[in-house]
Amino acid sequence: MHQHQRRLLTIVTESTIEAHLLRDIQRWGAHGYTITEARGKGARGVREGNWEANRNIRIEVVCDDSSAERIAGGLRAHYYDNYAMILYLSNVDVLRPEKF
Amino acid sequence: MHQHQRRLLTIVTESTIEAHLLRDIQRWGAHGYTITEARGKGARGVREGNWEANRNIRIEVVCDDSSAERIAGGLRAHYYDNYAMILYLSNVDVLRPEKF
Amino acid sequence: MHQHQRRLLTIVTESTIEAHLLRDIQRWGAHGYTITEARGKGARGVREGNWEANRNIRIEVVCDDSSAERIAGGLRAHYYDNYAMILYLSNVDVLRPEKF
Amino acid sequence: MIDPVVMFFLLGIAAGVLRSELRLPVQVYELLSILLLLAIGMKGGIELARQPFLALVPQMLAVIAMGFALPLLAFPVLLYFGRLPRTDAASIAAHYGSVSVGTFAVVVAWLSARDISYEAYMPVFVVLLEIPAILVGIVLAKGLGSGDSLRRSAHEVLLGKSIVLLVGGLLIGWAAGEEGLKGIAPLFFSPFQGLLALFLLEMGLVTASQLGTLRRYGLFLLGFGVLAPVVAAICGLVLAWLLGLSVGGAVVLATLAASASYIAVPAAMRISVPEANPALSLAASLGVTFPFNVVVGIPLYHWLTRHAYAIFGGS
Amino acid sequence: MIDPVVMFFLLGIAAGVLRSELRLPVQVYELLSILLLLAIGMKGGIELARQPFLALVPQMLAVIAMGFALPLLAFPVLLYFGRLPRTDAASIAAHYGSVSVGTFAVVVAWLSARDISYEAYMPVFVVLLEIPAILVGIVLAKGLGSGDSLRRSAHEVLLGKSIVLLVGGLLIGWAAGEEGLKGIAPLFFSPFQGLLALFLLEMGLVTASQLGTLRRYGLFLLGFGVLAPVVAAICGLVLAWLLGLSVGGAVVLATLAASASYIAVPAAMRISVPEANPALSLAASLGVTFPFNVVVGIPLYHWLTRHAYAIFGGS
Amino acid sequence: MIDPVVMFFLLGIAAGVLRSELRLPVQVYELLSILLLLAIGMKGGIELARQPFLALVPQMLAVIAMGFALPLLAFPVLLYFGRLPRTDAASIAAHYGSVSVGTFAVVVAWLSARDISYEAYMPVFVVLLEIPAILVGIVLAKGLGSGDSLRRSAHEVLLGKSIVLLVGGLLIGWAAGEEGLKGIAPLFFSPFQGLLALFLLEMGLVTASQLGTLRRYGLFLLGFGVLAPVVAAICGLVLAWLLGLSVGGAVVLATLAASASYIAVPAAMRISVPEANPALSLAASLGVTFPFNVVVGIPLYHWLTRHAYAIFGGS
Ligand SMILES: Nc1ncnc2c1ncn2[C@@H]1O[C@H](COP(=O)(O)O)[C@@H](O)[C@H]1O
Ligand SMILES: Nc1ncnc2c1ncn2[C@@H]1O[C@H](COP(=O)(O)O)[C@@H](O)[C@H]1O
Ligand SMILES: Nc1ncnc2c1ncn2[C@@H]1O[C@H](COP(=O)(O)O)[C@@H](O)[C@H]1O
Ligand code: NA
Ligand code: NA
Ligand code: NA
Repeated sequence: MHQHQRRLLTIVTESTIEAHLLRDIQRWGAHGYTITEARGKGARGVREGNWEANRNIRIEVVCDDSSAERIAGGLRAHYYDNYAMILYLSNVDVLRPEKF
Repeated sequence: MHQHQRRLLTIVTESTIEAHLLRDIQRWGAHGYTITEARGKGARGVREGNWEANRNIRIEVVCDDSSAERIAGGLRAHYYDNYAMILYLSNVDVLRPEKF
Repeated sequence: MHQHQRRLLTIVTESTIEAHLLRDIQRWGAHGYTITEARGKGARGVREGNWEANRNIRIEVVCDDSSAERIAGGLRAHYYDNYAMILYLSNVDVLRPEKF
Repeated sequence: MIDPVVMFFLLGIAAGVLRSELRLPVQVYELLSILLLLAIGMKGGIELARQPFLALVPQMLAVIAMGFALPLLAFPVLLYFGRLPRTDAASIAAHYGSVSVGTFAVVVAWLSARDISYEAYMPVFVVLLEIPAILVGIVLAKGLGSGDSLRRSAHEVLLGKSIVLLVGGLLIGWAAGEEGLKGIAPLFFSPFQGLLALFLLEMGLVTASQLGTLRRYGLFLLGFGVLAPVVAAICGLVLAWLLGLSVGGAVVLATLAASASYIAVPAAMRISVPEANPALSLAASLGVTFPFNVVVGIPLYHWLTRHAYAIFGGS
Repeated sequence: MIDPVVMFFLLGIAAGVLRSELRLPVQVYELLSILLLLAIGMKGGIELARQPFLALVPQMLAVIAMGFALPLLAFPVLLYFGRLPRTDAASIAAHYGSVSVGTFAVVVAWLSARDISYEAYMPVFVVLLEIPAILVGIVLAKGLGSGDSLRRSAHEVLLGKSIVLLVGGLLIGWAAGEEGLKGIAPLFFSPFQGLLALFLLEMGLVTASQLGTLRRYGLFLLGFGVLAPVVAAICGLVLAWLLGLSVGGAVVLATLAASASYIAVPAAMRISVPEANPALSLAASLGVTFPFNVVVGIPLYHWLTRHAYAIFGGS
Repeated sequence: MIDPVVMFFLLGIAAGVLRSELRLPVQVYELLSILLLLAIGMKGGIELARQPFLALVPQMLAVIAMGFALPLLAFPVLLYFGRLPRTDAASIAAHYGSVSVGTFAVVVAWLSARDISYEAYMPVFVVLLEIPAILVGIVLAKGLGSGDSLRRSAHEVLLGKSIVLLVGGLLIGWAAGEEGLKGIAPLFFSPFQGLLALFLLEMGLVTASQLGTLRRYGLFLLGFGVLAPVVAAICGLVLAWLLGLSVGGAVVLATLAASASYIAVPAAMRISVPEANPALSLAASLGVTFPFNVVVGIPLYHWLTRHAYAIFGGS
């Protein structure tokens, strides 16, 4: 079974900005995304997720290397400073490369 | 601490087929799985997760390489064409290899 | 865009022990964590997540290699034998290494 | 004037179309549907206990027959006029042959608000109509050789959420009776209309999200989504007249015939006829037929019934 | 006839055993348990305000003593007859020494449906019985040297959901009184039985999922799960008689003694005695004792109480 | 005596401060806020239908003017006395210029419990006061050149959950009238106080989690969070007197002026003024002002109103 390497970009951030964020990452090259509800703790404190102002979402985007760079760069430029957000990238193998 | 390499198979798909899918992936070699509720967007459009027909689930299976191949192959043969589904594989290190 | 390699530690376990576990992994070196609600199946049977006693949580920690080792070791020593738990590690690239 | 519960539906559609950020958690949707299904079942069961069961058997058989007939009527239209692939035609036919419990709840609330009585054992018909169309749909899609798949599907629908709660409610209502259920009425019966209003708010939001698909698939679905329920309602009305139902009962049966499933059948089709495109059938059943029935259809079927009963006789 | 709320429980079990896809979102389960705990607490508090508090102190001490005694009674049976490992025996003993709020709600609904009055401050006993057995269980598992662990456990149970809501409800009920709480009655008091019915539907589903474990662990658990509550109920009944409780109060205290925890204690044991297998204790308390009490036990304890009170005197 | 709904708030705070494991699922929080917003809207709409609409326009304009004025008053205080960065001062000013629907619900329940009548179309003012302060806040943070951002923000707030549900409820209440909504009253109106109690329990838990932040940011926030509402309440009271509102109406308008948003405004500021630290504004509005208003403020504003009206005349 032939496998193709892609990048998996995972973002954890405030749910308040979901709509804007999704619009932007698609503009920067994401063909799709998967969202799960999350809570957590980081430099900006505990986000318990028990109330609209402190819910997190965890967004995953599978894409090619250059899109991943573009999205990560865009997020760093436009979101990093002002929002609770982490972001990491890893390598994944997919079966249908044309989808991503 | 000795670590052993395994494959992590992640599937995002429609929640409607959960029962059948779980039965199949266990038949194809999964010893366990973890499910989280998800929503997202892909080639088959937005799946908002606000209603039974458009909920996604995200399934993770840690297994050895050959099981991963078998499961991915089975999913491609039996599910890919007709269901909203993506699937990707990555390498992970585990501490207790006998579990997977 | 310069990227730095870190370890991503993923733990799936019983939600009952959340508070204790979070305290411990922070003591062992985690600067943050992300939690999602999960359910699943493993050696200790099906955990459907429909009731307080059988809910799982999925915890992710991004950290440096030595913290990852320490946390994984601590979990193995203090939790592995008595709790439904799996744990795996993978490599991820981050943009702001100072956060983790 | 429009019924308040329908206003909630329109509010949901408006919020969805305007891309408001209003969202009901899916768990609230689930809770509402559980409460509504149980309440409908129990009300039917209470009434069933008051009837001689055997006297209902002929009616029940006739209703089941209608459940088999309706999708067979819809299928050729979808195939030849709609030029849809066989599997899609079969799947949509199954949706329209089966029923929507939400629509049933609305017609019941509509009649109550107008003090129009109806045969209160109608929830039994909801149960009876839910399944036959699914079986027909699978056979239409896969041919008669699909016995195994049929059996599995029937099994799955029987154990699906809606049937279990409706039948469970029926049995509890039947065993406990109105008096026995007085204690739980403040959760299930008194707030019924409020629960329905909230449910319709959510269905409005979901309906709005179907409108995009609808646009993509053109006029045929729109026309089918409006005409099919009217034709089916007339079938239901004729059957009701033949069975000697009251005006209220005829309106309910007509509405059941006119309604298209958007819960049990989509799930069953997804498993048994996976090649069928679910966007298509949901756009029609939820994006067109559900709002049509709720806003226009029910008053129309009542109007038709009154005139038909006036002309041909019947109470 | 079976109570309607119990029918919901049986419906849940049936749906679970038949592998129906019916599922209640865990958030609904949480909402229901929050509402029930608060309502029970407030009802107790309202009544408590009507009593001279000091007069209750002796009763309260006696009930606490029973909370310490019951697990000590169960432990040797589990250890010697059940041949269970020490930690499992201790953990199960703690489950059975403590109480189940769900069972308490059912007995209260059962008595109300039959217009049998009882000492309405009983929720206080629920609070008092919840904790001692946990402490005993930890000592039995780990020896008396476990002081630190004990303190932490007591602290955690005291701040656990059930105690906080019960005690919070008690205080609110006590401070506001029946009159003061009239405004919130339509959410907490009137739909109480309906909420309980829905809660039992969910518990039925959960119970069904325990039956597999039960089969694996054989007959001893089954026997223990049926006999332990009967023996405990008799202890409770004797104590009630000694304390001069009414027949209704005796039935409640007997049922509390008979009931086994499946919320607070499992959580506490998971943390303090992690070596104990939770499948074992839950299979017994939830898979056997809860259904036994709900379906058979409560009527049985009422029958026993009436006869005992008739023979030995008491109202 | 403290109102029972406030006791639930205190229970939530106590549970949070003691680090109890009590948690309400966020879906329950969402359900409660949806029900409360719709109920408040519908009540206002019912009343609106009874008024000549044009007669209210002057009052509405005056209230909108207050919505623009209040944040302009708060801003310099925050900037010069608080020595806060411009963006934070602007964001906090926006929070305090806008309103809290939760506080509105509490004052309404408080007045009802005391049989004090008020102009029942007050929910209209809630809607009118929600938005102006947001626009002012953005201009204060970004200057008048922020026209585009302003338009987008206004759009987003208009389509946010609170406005859609309040306005939707208003329209439904207005169109259906009290009689028309009788069917849904058992879900929306009768349990209103109970729903509010549960909502306040959750808000208590959330408030407790703000206390940590509060400690970090020192005394200024605490002082501002107590004094700002009192000053704003006096503005509201004066306006009410000028508009000829009843004592009850004046208490409501004073409380609205005194209340600080913790739902709509935080979300809008997060998007439009992301540089502002949300921990700061939430610690003040939710950690100080909300509890202050609910526990102390409302009775205080009532006391002030009664005396002011006694001195200056007014009913
Ligand atoms: N080291 C970490 N590992 C995993 N998740 C993290 C980590 N740091 C932060 N997060 C997540 O990212 C969110 C925002 O992080 P921050 O901006 O650091 O407050 C947190 O609420 C966590 O959910
Ligand atoms: N590029 C992607 N990255 C992450 N998740 C995706 C991506 N494409 C699709 N998905 C997820 O997979 C589901 C099914 O995808 P599809 O079959 O392409 O519609 C979507 O609803 C998303 O949740
Ligand atoms: N092979 C696996 N792949 C993915 N998740 C697993 C696997 N095995 C176990 N899990 C998850 O870890 C939890 C505890 O596992 P266990 O201790 O094996 O019962 C399960 O409930 C699953 O959610
Ligand atoms: Na139909
Ligand atoms: Na007990
Ligand atoms: Na204000």
